Amino acid sequence: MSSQSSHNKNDGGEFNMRLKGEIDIYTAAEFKKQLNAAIDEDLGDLHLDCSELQYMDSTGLGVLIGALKRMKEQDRNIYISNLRPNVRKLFSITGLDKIFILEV
Amino acid sequence: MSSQSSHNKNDGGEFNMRLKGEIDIYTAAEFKKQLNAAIDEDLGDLHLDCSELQYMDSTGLGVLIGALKRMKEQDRNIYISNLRPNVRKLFSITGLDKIFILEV
Amino acid sequence: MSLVDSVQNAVVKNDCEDQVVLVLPNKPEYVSVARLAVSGIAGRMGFDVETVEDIKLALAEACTNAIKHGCCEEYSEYRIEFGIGQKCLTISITDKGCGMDKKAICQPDLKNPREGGLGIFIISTLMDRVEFETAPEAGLTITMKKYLGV
Amino acid sequence: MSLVDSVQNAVVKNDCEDQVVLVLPNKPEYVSVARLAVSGIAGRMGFDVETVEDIKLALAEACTNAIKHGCCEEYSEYRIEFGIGQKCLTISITDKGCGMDKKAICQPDLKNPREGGLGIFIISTLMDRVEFETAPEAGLTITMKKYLGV
Ligand SMILES: Nc1ncnc2c1ncn2[C@@H]1O[C@H](COP(=O)(O)OP(=O)(O)O)[C@@H](O)[C@H]1O
Ligand SMILES: Nc1ncnc2c1ncn2[C@@H]1O[C@H](COP(=O)(O)OP(=O)(O)O)[C@@H](O)[C@H]1O
Repeated sequence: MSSQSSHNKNDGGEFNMRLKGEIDIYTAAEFKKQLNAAIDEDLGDLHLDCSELQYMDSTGLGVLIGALKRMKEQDRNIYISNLRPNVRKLFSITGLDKIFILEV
Repeated sequence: MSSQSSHNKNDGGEFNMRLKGEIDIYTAAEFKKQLNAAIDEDLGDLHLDCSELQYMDSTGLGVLIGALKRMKEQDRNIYISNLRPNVRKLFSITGLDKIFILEV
Repeated sequence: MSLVDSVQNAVVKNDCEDQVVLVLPNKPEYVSVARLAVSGIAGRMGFDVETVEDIKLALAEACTNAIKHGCCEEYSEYRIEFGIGQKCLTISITDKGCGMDKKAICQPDLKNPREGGLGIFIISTLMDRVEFETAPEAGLTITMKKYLGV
Repeated sequence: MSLVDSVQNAVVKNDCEDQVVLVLPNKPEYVSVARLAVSGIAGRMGFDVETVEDIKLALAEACTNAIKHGCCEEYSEYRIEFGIGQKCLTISITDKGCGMDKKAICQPDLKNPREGGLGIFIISTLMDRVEFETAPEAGLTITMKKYLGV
């Protein structure tokens, strides 16, 4: 039901987070906290694996946009992979598929 | 969402039906029709495979009790197998696990 | 007059509770909407999966009764109120029928199983508390409670 | 005065439609209840899986706005009405806020993405028709329609 994420570092100067469940107005604050903590802790690019992310809405997009701004200031980037069709559609209708780097 | 059942005969004088989905006040009438048709068509005992039956309530039980009465008049019986825990609980709290023959 | 506007629920609302209201047409196809809504509510409250199933079933039995017995007109509606407390989920179902004859309730008789008469027995078995109230000209209100962690 | 008792919905109710009403507290944890309810309703109407997802998302955006912008008091509630027709699902969300300043709506600017401002754009993209109405002292009503098989 709720958004969960797990974060793990690897050696190539990039790091991964797995998003799970639902990111909406209820879970977005917790997601933001975890995302920011991960960004602070590390220096590489961020890879978000969304294979288990069932649902996201504009509240979640807002958190991601905020994170991307912080990353870009530090010349870092966010890569998003394995989006389910419904979540991918959210990125495409808002044009954010051109702002974030979406991987298959 | 709705109850579906498929019926197939085998040679040993018994026949099988697979129950699927949900049997409630919305789907019970259709279930009753199919069950009665199957009982009319055949002469053996009836085996109900409930491995894909997600939900049933008293409306579905009522249909089963009606069918069992018809069967008993003809010295036939109803065997019920593979009940999911929530549906099995419905049989046990109503005591109908003693009226129907429940198999694993 | 619509149920949404008129029903004064008999159960006093606890101020520490969140309240969710769902009004459904008296048609069999909408009972599943009640089941979905309550599974969301009960799941979020922290009831375990088996208890969520029990609550879904109890509510569905009450909705089924509201449709079968609680409608004097062909097109009608009934109202479900959920009171969401820290430790207790209270569900009230109010229909627009003529209320209930309490003599109609009886224990199921296994020696002579009937096609009907199981709904209220199931509700009483699965829920921690069940009350019936018939308000004048307002049909039956059945109120059921389930406590968390009991 | 409670929303359940007071709101006169601005959209004229079509007599061929079934009506479902859901009243939710203005708390983030209940938006998922609205999503579950509408997935049941839209699924049963025959919308395909992708469209059901679209409708869920559009409704969730409107609920999110009712919570974020549509409450003057700390504890409040908002009301969702579903009109279920043969060919069309109509959803109205009414809050108790101060209504909307239409100048607040703008297209998202990709050159300068903001953290907010996407909700209404998403609703308009996914639904077939969207209308806003502010009734005096009744907050905003956003009404959205989705046609079957279009
Ligand atoms: N909402 C209601 N309004 C009026 N009478 C009701 C209502 N719910 C139940 N009853 C009465 O209680 C009886 C027992 O209900 P129940 O145990 O659910 O079995 P069933 O509905 O199969 O008869 C019903 O037959 C009916 O007479
Ligand atoms: N229910 C509402 N009541 C009052 N104002 C609203 C409501 N919904 C939306 N608005 C206004 O419309 C603007 C745009 O809404 P939206 O596109 O959902 O983006 P966001 O909520 O992120 O600002 C909001 O910032 C707010 O000013």
